[in-house]
Amino acid sequence: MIIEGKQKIWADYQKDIPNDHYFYVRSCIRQAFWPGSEVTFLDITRNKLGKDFYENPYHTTCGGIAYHSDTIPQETAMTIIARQFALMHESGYENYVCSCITSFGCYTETLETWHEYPELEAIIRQYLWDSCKKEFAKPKYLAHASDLIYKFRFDIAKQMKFPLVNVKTGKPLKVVEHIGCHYSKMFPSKGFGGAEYPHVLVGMIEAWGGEVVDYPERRHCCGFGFRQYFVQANRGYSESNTHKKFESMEPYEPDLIITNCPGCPYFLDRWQYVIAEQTGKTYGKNGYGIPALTYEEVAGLVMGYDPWDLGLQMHQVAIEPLLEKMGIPYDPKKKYQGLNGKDLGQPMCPSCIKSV
Amino acid sequence: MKENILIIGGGAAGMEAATQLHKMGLNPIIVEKSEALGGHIAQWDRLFPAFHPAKDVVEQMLDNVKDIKTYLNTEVTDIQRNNDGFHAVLSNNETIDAKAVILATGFDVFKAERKQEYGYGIYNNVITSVELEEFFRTGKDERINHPKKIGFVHCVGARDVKVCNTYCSKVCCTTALKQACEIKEVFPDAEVYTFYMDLRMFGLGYEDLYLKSQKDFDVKCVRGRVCEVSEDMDGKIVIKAEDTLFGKPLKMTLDLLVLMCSMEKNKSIDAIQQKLGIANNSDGFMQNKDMYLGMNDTAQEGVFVAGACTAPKSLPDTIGEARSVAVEVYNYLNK
Amino acid sequence: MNSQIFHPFVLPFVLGMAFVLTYCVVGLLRVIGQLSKDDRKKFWRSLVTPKTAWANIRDIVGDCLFHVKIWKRNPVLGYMHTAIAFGWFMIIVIGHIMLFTLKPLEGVDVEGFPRMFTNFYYPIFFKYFAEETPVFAFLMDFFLLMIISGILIAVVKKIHSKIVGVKRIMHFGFADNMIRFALWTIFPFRLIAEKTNIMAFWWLYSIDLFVFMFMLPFTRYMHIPTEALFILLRHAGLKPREPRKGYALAQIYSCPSCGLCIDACPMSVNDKNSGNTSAYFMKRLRNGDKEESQRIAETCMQCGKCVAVCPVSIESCDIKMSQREAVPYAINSDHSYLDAYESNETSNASVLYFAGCMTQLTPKIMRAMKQIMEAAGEKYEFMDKDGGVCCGRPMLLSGKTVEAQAMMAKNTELIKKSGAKRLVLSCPICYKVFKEEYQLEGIEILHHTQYIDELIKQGKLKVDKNGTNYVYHDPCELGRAFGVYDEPREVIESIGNLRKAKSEKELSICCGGSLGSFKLTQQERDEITANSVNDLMYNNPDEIVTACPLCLKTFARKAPVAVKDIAEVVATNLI
Amino acid sequence: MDFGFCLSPSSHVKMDNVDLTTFNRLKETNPDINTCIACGSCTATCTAGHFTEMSFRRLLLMLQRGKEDEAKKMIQRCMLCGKCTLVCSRGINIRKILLDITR
Repeated sequence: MIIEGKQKIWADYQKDIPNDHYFYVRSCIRQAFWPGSEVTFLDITRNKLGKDFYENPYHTTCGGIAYHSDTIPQETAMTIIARQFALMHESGYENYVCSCITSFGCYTETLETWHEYPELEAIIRQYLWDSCKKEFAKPKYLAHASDLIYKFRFDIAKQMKFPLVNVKTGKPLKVVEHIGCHYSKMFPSKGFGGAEYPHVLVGMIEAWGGEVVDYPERRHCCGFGFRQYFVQANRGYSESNTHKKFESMEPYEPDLIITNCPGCPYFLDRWQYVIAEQTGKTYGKNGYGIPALTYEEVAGLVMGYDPWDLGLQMHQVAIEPLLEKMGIPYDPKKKYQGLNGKDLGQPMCPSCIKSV
Repeated sequence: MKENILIIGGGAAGMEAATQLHKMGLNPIIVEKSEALGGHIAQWDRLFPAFHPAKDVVEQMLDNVKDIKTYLNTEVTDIQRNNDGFHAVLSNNETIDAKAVILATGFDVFKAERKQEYGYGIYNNVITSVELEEFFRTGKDERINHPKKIGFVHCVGARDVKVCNTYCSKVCCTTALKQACEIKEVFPDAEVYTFYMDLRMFGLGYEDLYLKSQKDFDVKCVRGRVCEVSEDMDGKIVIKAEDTLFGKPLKMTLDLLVLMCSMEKNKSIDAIQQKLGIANNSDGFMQNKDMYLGMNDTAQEGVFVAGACTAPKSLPDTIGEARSVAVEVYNYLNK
Repeated sequence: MNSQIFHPFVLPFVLGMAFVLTYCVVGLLRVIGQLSKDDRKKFWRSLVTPKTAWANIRDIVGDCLFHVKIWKRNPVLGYMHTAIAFGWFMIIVIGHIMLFTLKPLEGVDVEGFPRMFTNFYYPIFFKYFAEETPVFAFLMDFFLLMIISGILIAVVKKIHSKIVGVKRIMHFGFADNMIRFALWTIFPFRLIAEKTNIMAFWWLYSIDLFVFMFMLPFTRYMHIPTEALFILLRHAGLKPREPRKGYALAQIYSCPSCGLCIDACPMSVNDKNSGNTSAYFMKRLRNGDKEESQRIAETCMQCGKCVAVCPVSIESCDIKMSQREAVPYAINSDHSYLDAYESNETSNASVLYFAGCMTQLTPKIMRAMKQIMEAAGEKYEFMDKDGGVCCGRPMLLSGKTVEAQAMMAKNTELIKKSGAKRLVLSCPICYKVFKEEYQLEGIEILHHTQYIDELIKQGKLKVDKNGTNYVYHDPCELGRAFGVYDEPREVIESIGNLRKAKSEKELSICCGGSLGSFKLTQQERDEITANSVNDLMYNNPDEIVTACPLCLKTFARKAPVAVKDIAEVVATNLI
Repeated sequence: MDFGFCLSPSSHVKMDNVDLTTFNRLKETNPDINTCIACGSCTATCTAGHFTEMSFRRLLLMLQRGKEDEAKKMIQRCMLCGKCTLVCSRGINIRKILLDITR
């Protein structure tokens, strides 16, 4: 590997986004599966870094799930998006940041489509008025939430308490970065580092002291794809894709997977259990899996947030070995306590992959 | 009559045109931006289809132009049309007044980094066809270390809208099979695969080369474009391609991957070309007047083109055009 | 004259004779033992059936003694063989008759025993022991000289074969050379011994006989005793079933390695390939060289010319087929997909035309046949208009007898279902298998040469006579296999002038395209084709006519003039 | 309850692990085997191909891509009629190769 070659590409693919005053929209999947992630994002940006990130309670889904599942036409999806942008405009913002990669792809695609086909934009403008009586507006800057963590990675590093280093050996943790397909594969120039060698997560890992693992199936999709997982007949396809990635990364013995998409951490996490059930194989050491975390969770960990406040108990793959490697203190008793401090009880745990 | 003819470019086309014009009693002047004449062909080891040493051809051409006025390390910085032809200013501040201008500026080799998924410049064992030729010529390249499995990727930067080149680069197929045979000569135990889209073996002796590569050198041709390259733990190259004849995707670990880089228009001449008022054709090369009878003429009277500046060309094509441009210029001056 | 009945010099002969007789009896029992039960029954029956018994006698005398077939091919060689075989035979016969004319020797009482049995070496060495009468003396000397004259020719042939009209002769190993030397010297030694009565020559004569008889079973000269057995088995109507057992074994030992098939074989056009001819195949088989015999068996084109020229009528093609069958295949064929195939609905056509795979590649033959049948007003149906099922012959040629059954069964079903009473074929390859292997009772099988000839003779087809000079190539599987020589020639003569090829009819040279060979390369085939074309061009014809789609395709590669199928020639000259 | 979870085998031909023993054996006795340009004439003319998926072109590829079992299954359909050999533009002795595979 010639690192200078990658650095040259990273230098070529730098996008221009402001570092403050954003209209923040959530992700359908992430707020359900990893509720701690979005909370942490807002906490870090607002409270730790002192930035202005505004959230409007009236924003909805971007329509991406329905769009990619072929249940709504593109015009409908675009009108939903136009409404989101209108909300941003009404709130007095011109920088738009979304938490979801699917949304990011839809927003980028929509903006590009309007750019290429102004007549379509005119139609959507009309639809928006007809349906919502809202004024059409486009954001000046569009960013994905991971772009901002990337942008603030050195600021976060300054407040870092637990770098991505194995406290026992002193060696950097080996971290796999997994980029959501719709981040830059469709529009390489819209992602930090482009499509082939994205820098967005690599930059975080390097800034926080980890060592990036580049393995042959790095580019491969996690296997989610709405039409894969949602259709029962295609679930094997979804699982097989994840399996392919794990088989490829296994020899590198990664300590952690960091992702920036809603579905990827979910499937890279849950399929490890399913694969273990089916084949008896686990990819971490001693019967554990490899934790697959969101970038906010990793940012939170290095900044010293309590693992349970970050919601890491939501992961199927046990997080404890990683916490121990990083030397992060945690209270095992609090793992299954609710926000009100009440014990929720330990869920049923599988025997094929270690859960604690 | 000792009319000046300005030839921009001292490669095969420029040298051959100068040679012919000189024989016709004209006064060609070659302006070459690099430090030596010969162009790309001077960097080549052997020529397809019969493995003829390129050196022999280049030396002969150099010998032919030894009496011709030549500027090396020099570029044309400005050119104006005047009543009697053209007035050119060179980067060494000299000026040339010429009756006619021949653009023999040739081509640039496609920058393989642009095809990012092939990882040229990122993975150690991904090299270009030009570098492999350099290895054949000098025997030196630390990346080529007794490879056991070698892959050649055709059409790198050609027939590919993703890099904005839709044209076929004409010589890469034959070059790939030539190099595949040559690398088998150097490493007889190696397995050699070529990944092609169509094998365009169009010239005299080219199909024989193809047969030779299959029969004598056991070169395995796989129809399908390599679409993804990565590196494994040992630093070997892992490629993915579809065997389109078999209808199944392939995965293969290689010790060396050679990218058959296409020809692109030489962009260093763009400013002068613009000043002369010559447009580009749909492939981004210089537009000549007519594909058939006006291949050396341009939209501008007195400005002629020869060689790979108008389209990818083989050496015999280029020499043929260089000779025909000499006749065109001669006729133009005697009009 | 010696007054004794024994001298030690006869011992080598006695030993040799005892050995060779024992060997032959054991060998005979072995061959008969290896025959299948049915074959053995057939064999016994043929010996007492008057017709076959007569044929046995005729051929044993004609072939073994007088070598009639060699006379036909090459009188010099014929004389050579007759001189040696018949001369030797006569010496033995006369020698034995003479025994009765000799007076009993003094002091020896041999009465009560036929002398010829007690002293069976007497007729061989009689001049040492007794005096003969003048008439017999003359006869004995005459035949001895006849033998020696034959041997002289043999010596010439060995030194310079072209003088006796043979291009290529076989190359032999040590044993064969040695026994030949023994054979050549037996009779000169005998002559010298008889004339000079020098003891040393009597010894040499006897030792030579010993060498000859002792080595006989291990050399090609074994054909002398075996050929008679082979003739009997052949007339019994047997087929070789295994390449080295029973009937085939008798043939292997009957092959005299004369090498006549070497020149005849189309492959010999390239000297490198003359080792692939039948003479060498039989030799490899005899030596038990399985790999080489398999290789030659698979290289052979099965054109049958070696069989046509063989003076002993060795069925080498059949033995090669049994050799092919002997090698097992790792993959069993599965042609069950044919079950679902149905051809066109039954029609009331009286003639069913089957083009076959090869004719599918020469559509002009199919078109010509259609024109011809239309013109003749025949009620016909094309059986494989849109591609049919292979006839099965290529599969049989590969030694896959069982596998071919699936295709043959399907075709039989289709043919019977059609209700047609006549089946016309364009491809001799198909013709052979339909004639020999298919069970199509009540359906007449015709090759289109025969069919067209019949249509013309019946006046159903009228053809225009023109001045074109044609030469006709006999396809192997039509000519040599079935003797269809006259019909095509008559058809051609009704249209144009028929020029002769250099080699015709049963001597016709295979086109080189034969499906019979697996191993020949394109280049080797091209050499054969070029040679065959040269032979056809001997009388400068304007066009080459053949009656096989494969010959047509093959010749088209190399011929300097147009190559046409006979149907095509007829169709273009219809009135 | 069936959730549809399953691991499907990779469709990739893993060229690193392909066993070329049969193909290399054939190549030794039939050097022409390399010269196939996949024109498909053999498949188009195939008598068995009229009824089945028999294709010599694919069969050669199967052997080169480690699908020997599929190849052997396909070869069962062959009628050995020899049309493929007659039409092969590269002059490959296809019929012999087919027989050699079965030995």
